[in-house]
Amino acid sequence: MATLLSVKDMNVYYGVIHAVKGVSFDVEEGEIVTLIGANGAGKSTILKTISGMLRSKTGSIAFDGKDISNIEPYKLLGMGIAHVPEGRCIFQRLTVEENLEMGGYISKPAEVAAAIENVYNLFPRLKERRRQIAGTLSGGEQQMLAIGRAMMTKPRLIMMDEPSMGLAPILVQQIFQFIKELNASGTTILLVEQNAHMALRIANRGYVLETGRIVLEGKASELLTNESVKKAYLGG
Amino acid sequence: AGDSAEVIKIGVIASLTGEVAVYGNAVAEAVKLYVEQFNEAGGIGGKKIKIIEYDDKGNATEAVNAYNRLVSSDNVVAIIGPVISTPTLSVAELSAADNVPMITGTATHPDVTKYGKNYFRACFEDPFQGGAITRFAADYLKAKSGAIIYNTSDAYSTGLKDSITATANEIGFTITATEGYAKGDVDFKAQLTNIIQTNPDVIFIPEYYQSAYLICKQARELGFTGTFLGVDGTDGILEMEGVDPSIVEGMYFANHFAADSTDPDVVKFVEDYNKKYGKNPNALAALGYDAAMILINAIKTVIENGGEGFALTNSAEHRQLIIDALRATELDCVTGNIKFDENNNPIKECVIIQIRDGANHFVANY
Amino acid sequence: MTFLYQILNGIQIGAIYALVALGYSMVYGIVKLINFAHGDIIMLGSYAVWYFMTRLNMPWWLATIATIIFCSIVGIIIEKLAYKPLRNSARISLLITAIGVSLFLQNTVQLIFTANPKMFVTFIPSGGFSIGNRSISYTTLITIAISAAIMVALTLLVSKTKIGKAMRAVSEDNRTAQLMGINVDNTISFTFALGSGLAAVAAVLYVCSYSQIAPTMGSMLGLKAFVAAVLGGIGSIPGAMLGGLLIGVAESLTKGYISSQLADAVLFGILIIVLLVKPTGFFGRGDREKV
Amino acid sequence: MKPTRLIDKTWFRYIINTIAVLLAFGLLVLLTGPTGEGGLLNKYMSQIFIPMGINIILAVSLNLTAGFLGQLPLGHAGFMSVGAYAAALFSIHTDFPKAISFPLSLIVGGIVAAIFGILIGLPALRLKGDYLAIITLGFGEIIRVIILNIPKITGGAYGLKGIPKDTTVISTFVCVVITLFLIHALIKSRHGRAIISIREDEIASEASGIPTTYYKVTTFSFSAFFAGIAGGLYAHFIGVLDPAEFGFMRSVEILVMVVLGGMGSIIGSVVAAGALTVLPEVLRGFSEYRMVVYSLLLIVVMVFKPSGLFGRYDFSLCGAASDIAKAIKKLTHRNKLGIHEEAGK
Amino acid sequence: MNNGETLLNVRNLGINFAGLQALDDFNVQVAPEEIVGLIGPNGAGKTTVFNLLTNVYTPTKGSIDIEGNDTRGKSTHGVAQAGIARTFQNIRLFKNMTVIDNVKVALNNNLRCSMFETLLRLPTYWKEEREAEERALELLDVLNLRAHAYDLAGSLPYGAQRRLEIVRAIATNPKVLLLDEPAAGMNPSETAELMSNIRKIRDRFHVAIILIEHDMNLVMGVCERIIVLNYGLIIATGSPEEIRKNPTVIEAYLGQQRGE
Ligand SMILES: Nc1ncnc2c1ncn2[C@@H]1O[C@H](COP(=O)(O)OP(=O)(O)OP(=O)(O)O)[C@@H](O)[C@H]1O
Ligand SMILES: Nc1ncnc2c1ncn2[C@@H]1O[C@H](COP(=O)(O)OP(=O)(O)OP(=O)(O)O)[C@@H](O)[C@H]1O
Ligand SMILES: [Mg+2]
Ligand SMILES: [Mg+2]
Repeated sequence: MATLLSVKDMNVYYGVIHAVKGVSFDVEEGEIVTLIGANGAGKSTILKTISGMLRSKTGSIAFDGKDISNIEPYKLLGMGIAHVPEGRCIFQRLTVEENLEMGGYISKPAEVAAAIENVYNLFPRLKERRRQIAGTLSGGEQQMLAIGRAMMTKPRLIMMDEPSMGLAPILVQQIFQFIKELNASGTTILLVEQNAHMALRIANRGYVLETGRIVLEGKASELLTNESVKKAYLGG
Repeated sequence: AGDSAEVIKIGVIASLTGEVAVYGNAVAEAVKLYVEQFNEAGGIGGKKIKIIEYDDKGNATEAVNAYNRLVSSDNVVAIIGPVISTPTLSVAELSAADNVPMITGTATHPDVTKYGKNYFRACFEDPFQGGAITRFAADYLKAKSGAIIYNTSDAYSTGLKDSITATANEIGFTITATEGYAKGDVDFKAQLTNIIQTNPDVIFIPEYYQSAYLICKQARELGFTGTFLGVDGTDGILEMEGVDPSIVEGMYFANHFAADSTDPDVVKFVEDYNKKYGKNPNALAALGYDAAMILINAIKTVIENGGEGFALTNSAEHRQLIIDALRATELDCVTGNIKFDENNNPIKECVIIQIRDGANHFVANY
Repeated sequence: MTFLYQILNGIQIGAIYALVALGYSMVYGIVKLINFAHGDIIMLGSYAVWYFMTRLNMPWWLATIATIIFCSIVGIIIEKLAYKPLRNSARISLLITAIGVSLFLQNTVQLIFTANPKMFVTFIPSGGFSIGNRSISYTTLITIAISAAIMVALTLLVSKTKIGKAMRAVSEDNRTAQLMGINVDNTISFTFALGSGLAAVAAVLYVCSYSQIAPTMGSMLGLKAFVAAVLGGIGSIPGAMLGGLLIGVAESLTKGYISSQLADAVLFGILIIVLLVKPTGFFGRGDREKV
Repeated sequence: MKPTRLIDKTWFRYIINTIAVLLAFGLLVLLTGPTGEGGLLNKYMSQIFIPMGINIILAVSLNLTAGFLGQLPLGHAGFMSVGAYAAALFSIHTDFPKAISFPLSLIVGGIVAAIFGILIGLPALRLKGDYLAIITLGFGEIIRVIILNIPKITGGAYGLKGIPKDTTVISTFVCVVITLFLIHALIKSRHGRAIISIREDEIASEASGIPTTYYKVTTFSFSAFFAGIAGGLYAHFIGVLDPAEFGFMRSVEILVMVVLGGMGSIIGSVVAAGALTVLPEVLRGFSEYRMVVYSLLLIVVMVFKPSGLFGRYDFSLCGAASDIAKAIKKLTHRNKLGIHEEAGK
Repeated sequence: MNNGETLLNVRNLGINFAGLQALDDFNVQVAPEEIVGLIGPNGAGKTTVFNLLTNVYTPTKGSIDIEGNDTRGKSTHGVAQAGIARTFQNIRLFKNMTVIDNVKVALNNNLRCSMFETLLRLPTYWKEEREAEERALELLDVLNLRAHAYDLAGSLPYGAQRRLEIVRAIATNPKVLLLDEPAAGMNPSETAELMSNIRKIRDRFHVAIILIEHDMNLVMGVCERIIVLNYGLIIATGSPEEIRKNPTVIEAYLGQQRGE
């Protein structure tokens, strides 16, 4: 397996707040890697820095061997990195279908229709609501839409920021199931989760983040049984 | 003898920027022209006149600030301006209390000279020219009816509308329609459509030339064939770059002077102005020039009467001396021979000018 | 008959309002900015076409093209220098900056060309299409035709083309648009260029109709066109067109039949009533918050 | 933890502030003289304090709606004009002695403007953001056009003349102090908190039991009231009222002061209003370039400090004193550290 | 109070969004100090119930009364004054105000000082402000927020913001408290703490609580009764045990439980 994403010595600041402190990690092609950690540990910040919305003061970020540290955010999708941001960030006033079309902005018009059908198959709920203004969807529906939209271009790497937040238990299971399937079909996944339990169950490897630093890393199965992880993130 | 380096400071308040900058600049340029000529000719026994010029943007508050600064900080002996009526009125009241010698070339509002005995002007008042152009329409043109289109947000335009209406009532001339528009309007077709519907012989356009031109143009487009009658603000209409003279061909307007006059003073003024600024002076310029001339000559009289070693200051006593000298003015100016009546307004006639073959032609005194 | 004439008068000015309103709407749609400088771009365009024709002796078509290019470039420069740094600040700061830009353009032009208006000699043949003993001038017909054509073209552009799609995405949420692979900077620049180009077209048609060019000419025109855009539903292309014509006709009828003195008050009165009944204008899409 | 203050007793802070106001008053009298003449400054410089004070009242009152309530009105000059005409007409048509008539006329101006504030606020405040801006702009223009067209009462385009020139530097100062006190008192109270909560999140505010419509309209009329007072002062300062003075650009000028100073910062409004009154006077010598410089300055400040010069900073004398004390402490402390480091080398 | 049994009585509530029947035939009676859970798949209409209860949306049919008072025609703040307080699914704090001011805003209902007294700074104003300050601090203490009292609300960590929203809701002195996904984005230990806090609030302030939550540990742990919504209709009501075993609920919402 080749290294698809490689982050070296990432340091990110919000003004004087040092949010990410010298973080390094790799994601191999075909893996599911999860970043877990408490609120405010810096998980979202790392994803935003990878996708170019924030800048690291030091180090480098490489995707498929190419340096992307200073790339403009809009070029990433074309390179094969999709980002499902925290808080869904769907286009509130567009319809469900228009949102999906936007997801396919960089692909050829002919491919868009097929990709939309594909998303509808995965989330039949979205098909029911295809003409609804996305801003009026329920929380869970919006989350499905955000994930569906990121799949429109068949990216090589999808970074997901807390996809299970606010979802019904049955949907959480479905979404994790779906992430597994997505991965099985060849997409590499970098998953940020509060729901450490579920995340570690489907992931190959995991990194535990605390106040901006990686404090623990290893095989997901090992982390699941690690005592301190159990205590802090798995509720007992 | 005296100290040749000594200067006499005169203040100028004019609208140099903002929407009425055109008028302010015309006045300010003419004042500068006169002062330059006067200083070149030797000043007053070697003393030069220095002007300190402030912009009021045509705004009352700014004019008051400018006035205060001229009087308290710059210590000028007298002030020329402001240019348009509103700021002039607010300055008039202040200056009356201070008894500062003031002269405006162009503010035509009747109340300007009513606050105190210190304020003079070089132009006639609005009611006068409004009456004159109306009588001209009835007597000279033998017109039976007319319509008025005027700017409701402008004191000058509204004032003229009132005086035209009043004179018309007095002499039994029919006003078929009176339509208004707001500052900044460029489309007058709706009003003109109404006016044309009433079939007037003439249309009175008591307005400055920029809008007047547009009104004439649109009236012709709508098929009006009668005569346009304008006021002193019409002067300058032919000087606008790219103007189509055929649109205003045949228009008459009241004015302070006729640039085609053969009077040597006028000929010289037009020539000098042309040389310095590369364009023909309009009525505002002529009045600014006259205001400067009247004031500076009054100052000259005061200094000459003061005798050897007299130093003009802005003391209350000297202010009164200048005011007295102003009141005694009798001077051949560009806009005619000027003498002041008991209200400090000049006693003079207005001229009626016709635009013919793309040029202004003197028609009559009224 | 008079009534018909008054309607014609209204359509004539309304067509110009519509064109200006389109530019407003485009820019508002994408950066949510009441671009107070839009009226002044029209002023700039008027000076430009006048300068190109009278000073550089360009033929009218070349002058028009040059004006459109000139205004588009100015639009992009203004956006880059004055608006872009404020993209993530409060909207009101942006509004104040726009007012600053507007004052700057007005006063700079006044410094260069003085406050004295310039006259523009129209290149559109005079005369027109007769109705009764009145006629609709060719200028009006051309203005209406061009406004309508631009409206159709813009609608197609926004709904059918890639850049149009990008414009819609950016107008919704520019951060998320980046994640879709959309170059936000270019999209915004393009919109400003487009809006300013429209202003240039409006400027050319305006000077052909009203022939007078002055540094302050943009303010009132801009304000009324903005009212038109709001009335039609700001951000909506057909809304801008309808709003423009409506304002023009309403203005003309008010002057003709109610009171020429109170025309502006009536105009704003109509706006207020419409907004109170339909707060987003005729075609505006509400963005009701989901709680 | 609760921010520690140098002086924590409320009543003591009030005494300090009162003393500060009295000192400022004394300084002003010294500078301008008791009647606006005969002080250290000449008349021109003294007189500048009047438009400055008027602008301060206008900016602070607009800040109430723009900064604290979070709405964006563009018709403040409209309220000012209503107040100006009401106050002027009152003065012209009554003959109380000046000592009564002038303050009374200001209050009349304020109240009439406040009534307009309610009348306009009730429908207008149903809209938000840019739409509110446009609708208030519309109302402002309507007021102006109407004033222009009832010449029998207002003098129309001729302007309203013969207004007694009663406004002095001292009376302006008194009005400024009262305005600042009342607006400050409003903001720092349960009503003020309710107002600010509407700016922050209207829906949450409603859900917390705040009658938002009531507070919006009240704030709006409060703001209009003070604009009316400022109008009254203006009328009795300038002596002539011209409707053209109260156009859209005037509203914009006031808004610029508020934004430049910082929305939600009273001290910001005071400083910006003061500075923007003086700036054009300083630039008077360069009249041609004045407006160009002014507009450039506006753009530059916004680009580099979009939240305005003071952001949301709220000034209190005692707070500032303790801040300074702290800063000095820190400075001396750092010095010691510095010495320590050197010694360590 | 009507015989002390029913505090909140909702009958036949329904709303239609442009053709979409988001909620229909919703009936519930809540007794004083009861904790009721409201669960259901995403988009089932749970938040909509809260929006209807607080009159953020106007129901197309049905009635709501609290202590026998009909809330129809009341404004949102009127409902709040009548005793229904809520938190929001997506946090809505007054971010640029201090934590304590957030609470004081909600205390506004219980303050009486008139505009006149306020502006003239009469003694009544000072007294009331002091009392409000004390009361707010007391309330903040309940959920351990006192240490943050003078920080800006927006600067708080996420979990603390959620807690502050609850305190703010309590400060309106409600009889019924509506909590919309209070545990969203919290980790298991935070959730456990929240669970004890919810009980504490009920006991201390004698409020009834309706709770929307997707975290089954929390819901099953604190609720006495659970209502399950799907497609805007109630598909089940019952005790946590009953719900856990209900096949319809499992199919629509819970999914096959992991073998834990
Ligand atoms: N825009 C911002 N400005 C200032 N500080 C920020 C900003 N965004 C995040 N932070 C701070 O940076 C740190 C990391 O935040 P981040 O959002 O990356 O955490 P997270 O691990 O994703 O947490 P969560 O689980 O709550 O999403 C936190 O302390 C947060 O308060
Ligand atoms: N203002 C609105 N306009 C149109 N549809 C709406 C509106 N508000 C809600 N809906 C629809 O009503 C349904 C119920 O929404 P609601 O927000 O109540 O769901 P929910 O049960 O809270 O879901 P979640 O657990 O995901 O938050 C959804 O399908 C939603 O799309
Ligand atoms: Mg996060
Ligand atoms: Mg919900």
